[in-house]
Formats: sequence, C-alpha cells, structure tokens
Amino acid sequence: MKFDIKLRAGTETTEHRLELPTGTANHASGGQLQFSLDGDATMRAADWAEVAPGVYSILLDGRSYEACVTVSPEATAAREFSVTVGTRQYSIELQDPRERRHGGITGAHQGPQEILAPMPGKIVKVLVEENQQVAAGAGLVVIEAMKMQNELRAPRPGRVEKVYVEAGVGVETGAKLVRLAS
Amino acid sequence: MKFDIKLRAGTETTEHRLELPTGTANHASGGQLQFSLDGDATMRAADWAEVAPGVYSILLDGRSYEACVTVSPEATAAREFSVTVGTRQYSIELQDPRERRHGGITGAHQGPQEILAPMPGKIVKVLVEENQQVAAGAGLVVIEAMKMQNELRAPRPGRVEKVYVEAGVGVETGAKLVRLAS
Amino acid sequence: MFRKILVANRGEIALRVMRTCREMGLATVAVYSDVDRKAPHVRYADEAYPIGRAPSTESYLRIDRILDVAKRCHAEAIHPGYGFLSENQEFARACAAAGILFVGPPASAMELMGSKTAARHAAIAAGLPVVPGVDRNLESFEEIRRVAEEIGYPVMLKAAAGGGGKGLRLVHAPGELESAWRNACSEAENAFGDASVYLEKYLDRPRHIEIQVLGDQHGHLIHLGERECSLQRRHQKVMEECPSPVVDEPLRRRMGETAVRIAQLAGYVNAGTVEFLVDQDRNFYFLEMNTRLQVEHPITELVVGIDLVREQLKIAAGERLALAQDDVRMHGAAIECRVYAEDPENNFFPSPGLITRLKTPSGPGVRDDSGVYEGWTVPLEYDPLLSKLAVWGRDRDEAIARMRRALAEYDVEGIKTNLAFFRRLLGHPDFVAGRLDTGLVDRALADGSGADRSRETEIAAMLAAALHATRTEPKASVQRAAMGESRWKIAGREALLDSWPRRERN
Amino acid sequence: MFRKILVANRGEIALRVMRTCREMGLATVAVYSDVDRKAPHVRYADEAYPIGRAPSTESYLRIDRILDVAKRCHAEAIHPGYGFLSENQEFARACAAAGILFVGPPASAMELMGSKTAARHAAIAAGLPVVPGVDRNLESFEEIRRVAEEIGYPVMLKAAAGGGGKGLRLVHAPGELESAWRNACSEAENAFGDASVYLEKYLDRPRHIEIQVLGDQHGHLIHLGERECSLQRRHQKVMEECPSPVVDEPLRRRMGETAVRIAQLAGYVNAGTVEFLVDQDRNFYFLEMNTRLQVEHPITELVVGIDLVREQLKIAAGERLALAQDDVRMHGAAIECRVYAEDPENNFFPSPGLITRLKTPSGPGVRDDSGVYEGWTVPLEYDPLLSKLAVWGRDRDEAIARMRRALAEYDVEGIKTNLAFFRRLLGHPDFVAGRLDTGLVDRALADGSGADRSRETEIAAMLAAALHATRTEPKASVQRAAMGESRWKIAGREALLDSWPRRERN
Repeated sequence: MKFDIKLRAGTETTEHRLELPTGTANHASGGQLQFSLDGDATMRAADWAEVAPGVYSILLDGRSYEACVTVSPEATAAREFSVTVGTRQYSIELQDPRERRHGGITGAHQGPQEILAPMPGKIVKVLVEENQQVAAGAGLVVIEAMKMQNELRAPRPGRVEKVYVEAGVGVETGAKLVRLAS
Repeated sequence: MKFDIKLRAGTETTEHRLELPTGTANHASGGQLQFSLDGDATMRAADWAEVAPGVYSILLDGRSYEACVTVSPEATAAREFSVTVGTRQYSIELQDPRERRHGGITGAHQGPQEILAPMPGKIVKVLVEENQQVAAGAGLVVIEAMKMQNELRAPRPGRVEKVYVEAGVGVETGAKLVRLAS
Repeated sequence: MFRKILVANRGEIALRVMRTCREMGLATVAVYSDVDRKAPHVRYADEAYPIGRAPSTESYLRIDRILDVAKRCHAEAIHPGYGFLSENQEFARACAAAGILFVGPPASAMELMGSKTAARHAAIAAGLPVVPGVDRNLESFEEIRRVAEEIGYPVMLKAAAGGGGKGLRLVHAPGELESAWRNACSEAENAFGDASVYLEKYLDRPRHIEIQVLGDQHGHLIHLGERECSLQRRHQKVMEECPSPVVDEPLRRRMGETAVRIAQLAGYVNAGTVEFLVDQDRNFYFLEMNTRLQVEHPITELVVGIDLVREQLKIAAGERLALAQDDVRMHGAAIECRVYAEDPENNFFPSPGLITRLKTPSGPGVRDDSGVYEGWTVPLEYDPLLSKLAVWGRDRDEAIARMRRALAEYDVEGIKTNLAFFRRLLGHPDFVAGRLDTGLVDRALADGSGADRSRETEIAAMLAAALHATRTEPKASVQRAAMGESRWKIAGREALLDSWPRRERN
Repeated sequence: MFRKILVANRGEIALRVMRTCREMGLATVAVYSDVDRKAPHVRYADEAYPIGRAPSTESYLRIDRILDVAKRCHAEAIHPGYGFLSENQEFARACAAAGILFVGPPASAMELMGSKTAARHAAIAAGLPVVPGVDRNLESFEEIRRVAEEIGYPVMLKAAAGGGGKGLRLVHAPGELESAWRNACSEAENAFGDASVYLEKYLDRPRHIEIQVLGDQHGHLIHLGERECSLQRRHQKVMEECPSPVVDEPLRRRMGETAVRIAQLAGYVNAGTVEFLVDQDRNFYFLEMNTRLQVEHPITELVVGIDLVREQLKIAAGERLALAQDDVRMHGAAIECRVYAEDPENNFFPSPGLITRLKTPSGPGVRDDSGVYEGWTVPLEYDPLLSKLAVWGRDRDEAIARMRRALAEYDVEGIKTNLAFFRRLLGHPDFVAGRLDTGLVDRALADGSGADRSRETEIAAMLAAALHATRTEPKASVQRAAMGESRWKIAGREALLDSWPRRERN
C-alpha cells in the first residue's frame, strides 16, 4: 500500500509518501511492520500494537510512541485524521496515489471567502451589513458560547458580500456566517 | 415485554417478574420508562440513560443509581449478566416466560459433580487419584496463577471418578479438573 | 450536623462538593437541566431532580425550582458552589426564608462585599489600602470621562456587580474609552442584570494575590495564607499557585491580617477570599472580596492540609472552627491549571462537544478534580471548565516538574482544550523564575508555538494514521454488507481493493 | 545526575518509578515480556525493548538480557522496583561490573540483610531486640521438631531467603509441623531457589510495624517514621497506614533509632525498610530488613511529603541527602489499599483477564498508583497487584472516610478484585478503633458479608439488565445480516420477536 500524506504540525505542512507491504495490519491487533518513507530504498522496521480503539503504541528503533488517531471534526477529505502523539498534535490527510492522479488535493481557494462559525453557539450581534467594506481585523459577528462572547474578525480586507445570520439565532460549528468578497 | 429474573446477591437468590411496555429502550439512549414488578398492578416510573456502553444511569423516584451491565465470564445462559450498582454486585439471569415453559431454569444438578478451574493457571500438583474416596475439604489439585499456589478442595465428600489433568499442564477458566461421584 | 444537602451547581465543582459530603456521610442531591441528564454530578449524587431547560436562566439560576426540589426531598442545606447563584443575596435570603441552611456568608455580608464600590468604601473608611479610583458607580459617559482624566490613563473599567472577568475593560487612551464603556455596560447587564460600572487606576504589571479566609458563626475568623493568581488571560485566571513566590512570612501576616479585618467589617461567615493587587514594590491594595469558594481552592487545601468544603459545611451547621490561626501551617507548594474546553490555536474559542477519549493524569502529588468523562458531551450552555488539575510538590520546582509530567499524561480528544497552552506556559522562563504578572500569559502566547518538530514522532503519527485507515476501512465494507449485499461478494471486492496498490508499485 | 535509566520491572511500580524519572528529566527505558507488549509501562516509557517470553524466569528475571538492553541503549542506571531482581545480589554485582548504577543498596548490605538468619545474628550481636527463635537455617525435620519444642508452640516457619509471605507457615501444634515444613520448603524452593527455612516464636496478635530508612553514600542515614502493616491475609500485607495508631513520638524515636542502627550495621545505602513486630505491651522486636522500596511507600510519601523515588535516584547518583533527621515531619494520616486481581468470594483466587471497564477514584486526597487500563488484559504470569490506592487525610478519621469514598468510586469490571473486601474491612469496628493485628483480616472475613440487601438497588439492577438485553439483541441480528441475510428479512423477524411477549400478556 502507498499513501500520499499531507502532515500539518502547527502552521507548517509537509508532504510525504509512505509505503507499507500489502496486508499490513489487516487483521491482527499488533505486530512487526516494514515501511519506506519518501521513496527511501531501505525499509525500516517498526513494532505496533493497538492498545485501545484508535490508539496505537509504536516502537521505532526501541523508542516508544503512543498515537491517538481520531477523525478530525472538520474533516473534509475521507481519510483526514487528527493524530496526537504524546503532547504533539498533527493533522494528517491520506490519499492513495491513484485517487490523486484523478483529481487529488486542490490548492487553497482564492476569491470570495466564507467566514464559518468556529464553534456551536448563539449569534449575539452582527456587526456588519451587506456591501460594507471592512478592514482586516474588523469585527464581523459576536458569538456566545459557554458564557463567553467571542468576536469573529475579518481575516483580510474586503467587501461583505453576504450575511447569513442574524442576532439571536443558534449556529453549529462550520455554519456560514458571512461571505467576504476580495 | 416480560422478563423472568433470577437475581443473586451474595449467596441469596430471589426470583422476580419484570414487565416493560414493548419497545422500551429499543432505539433511544435514554428516557422515561414504566415498569411493573412481581405482578404489581400499578406501574412505576423510572428515568434511564445509557451513559457509556453497558452503563445505565437510573433515577427511581429521584434516587440516582448507576448500573454497569456485563456478560458474566462464567455465563451459561444466553442472557446472564453481572450487574454492578455502586458497590453492590448482582448476578442476573433473564428469561422470557415462553422459553421457560419449554424447559426453563433447571434446578441444581444432583449426582456427579465436575470440579472446574476457577481461573486460568498451571496445574502444579494433583493430590488425588481416580477412585480415591475424599472427605469434604480435602485438597484435590494445586493451581498456580499470578505467583500464588492455590489448593482446590472438595466441596463435599465423594469418590474421585475422573482426573482430567496432570501436573505441568495449563488450564483455562472453567476447565474440568476432577469429577466427584457422590 | 445536617444529614442531606442539595448542591445547586453542576460540573467539577458539584462533584468536588459531593465528594466531601460523601466523606462526611451526608446524602447528596443533584439538580440538572435537560442537557445534563447524563452529567457526572447526576451520576454521582444520591438523588437527582430535573429543574428545567438548558439555558441557566431556566434551570441553574431558577431559585424557585431549586428551593422546590430542596423542600420536596427534605434537603436541610444547599451548597451553591461557585458561579450561578453562589453570590446571589436573594437566593441566600430565600433559603433562610424556607428554613434551609445556605452554605455561605449571610446575605448582609454578600450584599456589602458583592458591590465592589461598597466594599471599597468600607475598606477606605477602615483605613485599609485600596487601588486609586472612584468609589461610586458611574452612570453617564461624561462622568466616566472626567474621572478617567483625573486618575490618569491607563484605567480599568469594572462592573460593580462583577466577577470572572466579565464587564472588565482596560483603556489605554481617551479615544478607546467610549466603546469600552459601552461593551462593559452591555456585558455587565447581560451577565449580572446590572449595567453599573466603576473606574480604577490600572497598575503596571501588578500581581494578583488573594487571601483565603474562614470564619464561623461565633465570630472566630482566620486566614489560610495566600494564592498567587497573576496568570490571567482576558482578566480570567488560568493558573494559580500557592504560596506566592513573592510573599514571605511578614508580608503574609500583614496581608492575612488585612484580609481578616475586611472580613470582620462585613460580618463575614464561612469561606471567602480577599483579593489584592500587589505592585512591584510589594505594596498591596484591596481589590474585592469573593463571597464564596474559589475555583483555585484546591491549592490552598494541598498546602495547608485543610478540606475547605468540610470546613464550610461544619460552619454552616453552626459548629465552631476547630482551628486557631497558629494551627495553619503551609507545607510545600501547589499549582493549579484550569483545563478549559477552548482552542488556544483559534483565539481560545470555546470548544464544546463529545469527548471521544479521556486520559487523566495520576500518581504522586497529582489531584484531578474533573467534571467530565469519556463519552460525555460538553454542553455549549455553560462554563468551559472541564477540570481543575492541581499538583503538590515539596517546593515550587518540584511542583512545576510534577505539573509538567501531569500535563504530559493528560489527553482529551474530540474537543479542543488549553492543555497544550499550559505545557508552553510552564516552560516560559519568566514563569519558571517566578516572575509573574497579569501580562505574562499574553507574552507567552506571543512567543509562538515554535517549530518544535520531531521527525521520528511525525513518522509514528503517519504510521498510526495509515494503520488506522487500513484497519477501519474493512469495517465500512461490513456495514455495506448489512445493507443487503452478500458477504462473499464483499470479500471478493476487498481482495481487489487490497491488490491494486500493489500493481501501482511498478 | 545520570540522564537515562532502565526500569527492570513492570506494572504499577514501573509506572510509579518512571513518573518521578520524568519529573527529574530522566529518559526512561522499559523492558517487557511477550505478554506485556501493550502493558502500561511500555506505553509510558521513552524506550522499550523485549526481553523474552512470559514466564519471569525467561524475561524479568533474566539478568543477562536486561543488562544487554541497558548497554545497547546506553542506560546509566537501573531501578529494580520491588519483587523480581530487586533483592538479588547477583544482579547488583552484575550491574556494578557492567558500570551501570544499581538504584539500591550495595550487594554486601543486600547479602547481610537478605538472609533473615544473618540479619538476626547481626541484630543480636549489636544488642538489639529480636523475636525469640533460632538464628540459623534448619535443614532436617528432626532439628525443626526439637527447636519447636524448645521455643514452645505456636511457632512460625519462615523461608530464610523469603519475603512476601511465601514459604511462611504458622504451626499451632506438633501434629501440623511436618506437612507445614514440607510446604514451606517447597514454596521457598519454588519462589527463591533456596529451600532453607528457620523457626520463630509466634507472638499473639502482634502488630507489624516498619520503619522507612534512607541513607546516602556518604554515611548519612535517617528514618522517615513508621508504617503500620498489621492488616495481612495469608501473611501478605493488604492495607497499610501511616502513622501507626499505637506509635507515639517517644516510641517512634526509639524504633527509628533502632532501625537506623540496623541499617548502619549493614552499611546500608539508599531506601530500605526495617520491619518490627510490636507486642501488646508495645515492646518491639526486629524481624527483618527489606533492602528495596516497599509497595506501601506512598503512605510515607503522603505523610512526610518526600518523594522516595526521587531520593533513591539522587542517592544512587552520589548526591548527599539534603534532609536532616529534624527535617522529617509527619503531617496527617495516610492509608493504602492494595487492589489485587483476586476473588474475595472465592477464597481470593487470582483473577487475571481482560478489564472491560475501569473507573478510578480521584479528587481531594486520593492517589491511585495504577498499573492497568481499561482494555488491558491482566496476565496470569505475574503478581495480581493492579493498583496501590492511597489517601491522605488531616487525621486518621478523615483518611478512613476518604478511603471509603475512594473505594466507592472505584469500579473494575471483567475481572474480580478485592475492592468489596476492602469496603467491608474499612467498616469493621476494630479497624475503625485502630485495634489492628495480623488476625483482624480473617476475623473481618469470618463476620460474613451480611444480608445487606436494598430492594431499590436491586430494581435498578434488574431494569438495567432488561434494558441492556433489549438494546443489545438487535445488534446480534445485524451481525447475522452481515453473514448473508437481507436487512429487510431481519427487520421482519425482529418485529415478530418484539410482538410475541405482548401476546403472552393475556
């Protein structure tokens, strides 16, 4: 099996290709595996064991890692995971090379930008009107959740093309709030 | 739904009949339910919620109970559960009345008695031979598990009809060790 | 001593109070809103009764319903925890009227100390030090502006009825004053039903140090030393420690005596906290009194070895304090981190939701006062405090090392938490050196998370993700099978799926 | 200080040692047997290496393999925990020969104190009190019988190389002597590879009280007070407390000074424990010295506020003890329960297996040093100790109340544990009154579990079982579907199943 991987650590993203022999991990809950990273000709060995659902103990040359794999709440791709190893957190997107050839990972979207609710909550106040020009950092909407009011700000300057919400309504994570035209 | 229940608390066993309206608990993970116990004409109400797989929070007239239901390791009947409520432990066997009519719960078995391994371990020593007469409390077999040697004793006097094991072999929980004839 | 007590709260503080009740043999009664049926405090209590819908104004703030439950189930006392009704005089009075013991100060003390301006008045009249400012509520913007000019910028706007950072605004320059005033009034109105604000001089990098007091109904008042609460974000405490690195025994005695005098002025009974600002020259100024248990009470418990909730309950039952001031001795050092459901990488936005995995720290010197469990859905209606993680060490260095270890053991998945933020804060040189002030948190945040990458760790992460993807996909096929396909057909397709990457290798 | 340490142990003690190592910034190395690949100590360590098959003689007792791992990964020190190789002189010598620090006493001290008869000789020679008995190994049954007659029954047979209750036999009358002797020899041979036994006078209801000592490599030795370990079953400690209810300050000083003298006789370095029997008149007799950390060390840590593992590591690195005898102060009271995988309702048979659910206690004053997790399969090859549950309270009563509360919060499903037994023991009037002796556990057991029934609790249990049966059965149908049946057919059959009990009602 081959995996094309986008790994995000903090603000940095790197791309990798990981190869595992077919059938690795299909049935057992642990064992030895061989892998090759980024086209390296020599395979490396690792020892793995699933110690709880989605939690993998991995020994790499004797070093002990524990990785907790969950499906990202904001996952858009089918195989996008949030992985915690000790105190480090990664966002990992897997793709098989064939899929990629037929479309694959697209670049960052340009043009109008949707401002989404970062959490569920209640809209307390809408600070802008449609067609209004806003500077980067200007307040757009105030959401209340968990007894805190949080002001969402414009990530860049632009024109408010659409306002989707009004004060008093409840929203879920990822709900569209405002569309900014560039 | 009706359930005929055998409830064991410590060494005491009592029998009960519990009636719930059909469909109770089929889909939701909690709610209100009505029940009648032991043929009581008036239904009582309870509030239930499954807070973790197999763990039920139950409010009975406001009193809060938490019951953890697991399948007994030594379960012989299909619906035999080990239930922990707070610090109390019960063994509960459910039967529907129809099944019971066609066979049901049988009484304690008389005649020869199989002595079973109470835990997995290694047979260290067999203290009896076939056809030997033993008194109640006589040592039969010594099993070692978790660094402790444990002597299994005869629950009643009798003749050793069969010895299934020999020193050095490993046994699983419930493995037959010795058969005692009365 | 009474036999049954209702805890008019939820989350970790309800559990923490119930734990001591159990140790004292008291029956506990929980109340819960619609979204809290499966909440830990409902599971833990001996009895539990519903009191309304999710918004706290329809449940945990409903005095009528809570008292109704208390009467129906014959609870003799009510512990309010903190937040919700804990500083509500009306509630204290209603309890008294219903013949139920309120575990807290008398309504009169709450009234005096509940208004920051009244508390300032009282302190000034008694000759005690307060932060320069005005000691009356300011109603009009004109008045605010004039007073701000008199005192000199920067100034701090504060809600008179406030607490918990709500209705607070720091104003650096005259141009910012009006919008800050509007926001503060509106937040104060929302949070406390009272829009009154007042004004104080803003001190440069002050330390926020508070004194725990304890008084019985027979006039005996003592203090239990200080807690340093200078580490704040948005005027909310995030991490506290005991003792304070700058408080020595003479300063502790002076601050403690001042705190006891303030409590005496108010006729204070039960547990309370007197907050001070301490400037760079170690002068201290009375700020306000919190007439309830504090979130950070565990670090005092760890260092003085006294269960504050147990003392609260005994005091409420009319018992005399068994402790004299000289019985209070501090041993070692304690630190508390407030573990919140919030996303430090996204401006600390709240992050309610399902906890899919929870691994909590334990072992030597670690105390986790949690209010959640794996499988619990943290509701969006309430405070985002998941747990108070506290550690004790023989000295401050041992406590810091232990907190780092505990934070490394802590893992919460499914929702975001501020654990990673604490890990960073505990490594900040100013924190390690004990140079604490209310701006340190922002400086630590500004330092950035750094490119602390580890190739081997990343490999482990990628292997785990690949293994997980491989292992979870066949299950998806089985689900498909349940929808009407033959298991054998699926098996054939899986074999195909398995083989194509091999072909891809060439 | 060294930088990397190998922990030659498993389970809760390996985790407990690694926790302190992490706090001190030391890299930790685990070793594991085949059945321990998923064990908590492997998950917790920075590095982990396999050392062989499940039986400890092929893994955790393999000095060669452990030293080989240590050399390969450049560990500078080895902590042996307790059990396994912790009291093995050969191991200590092999470490020294390999240039690796052994965290424990020198082999010479281990040798002297490791033989109970040699230790007795030394104590007698120094004029210290010992239990009447013979101070040499007895090889023949004839000799045993003669000595037993001399001392007078009851007598206690003990393995010379023993510990942990193995090879111990109490003999009340001459008729029981021979079979007891055979069993003791055989158990001693199995456990320690040495069949030697010796004989002691059996004291009537003695208390088992031990003193913790700590000595550095520079000749500085102190004691850290006592632990009461009188609650035993089959000569194994089950619950310990600190301080002892019968030890006052003068007795503590005398026992402490005696313990320090014994340690000095042995040239003792690092942490060790001197065990005494204390009779009804509070006379104390030296019993033996344990040349390692004890299972019950947490209660000393809680009461004196000193991390014993930290001290062990600093001593091993050659540091001087920073503590003088006067720095050791006891605060409050602590109790420990040894949570074992064993079935109190079935003669305490071991109960290894899969832990299907694990709920651990926390909150004020509770310390759970666990070596298991939910989903872990407790192997049958090793000690059944799952966790050391310890609590601290301001006094003994508060500690007892807290332990009861903690035990009520503890739930382990899938395997049997002795938790219910502890709940019963903590309610026994003799325990509550502090009347402890080595026979109390058996008396508490004999009192029976009582018919402590609660109808409402039983109703809750039955409702939960019925709900669970109802909710889990449809899943069985889905599994059937995956084997080739149409989902729709199943749905039809389920409807039938659901409806028939209704018909039955008539």
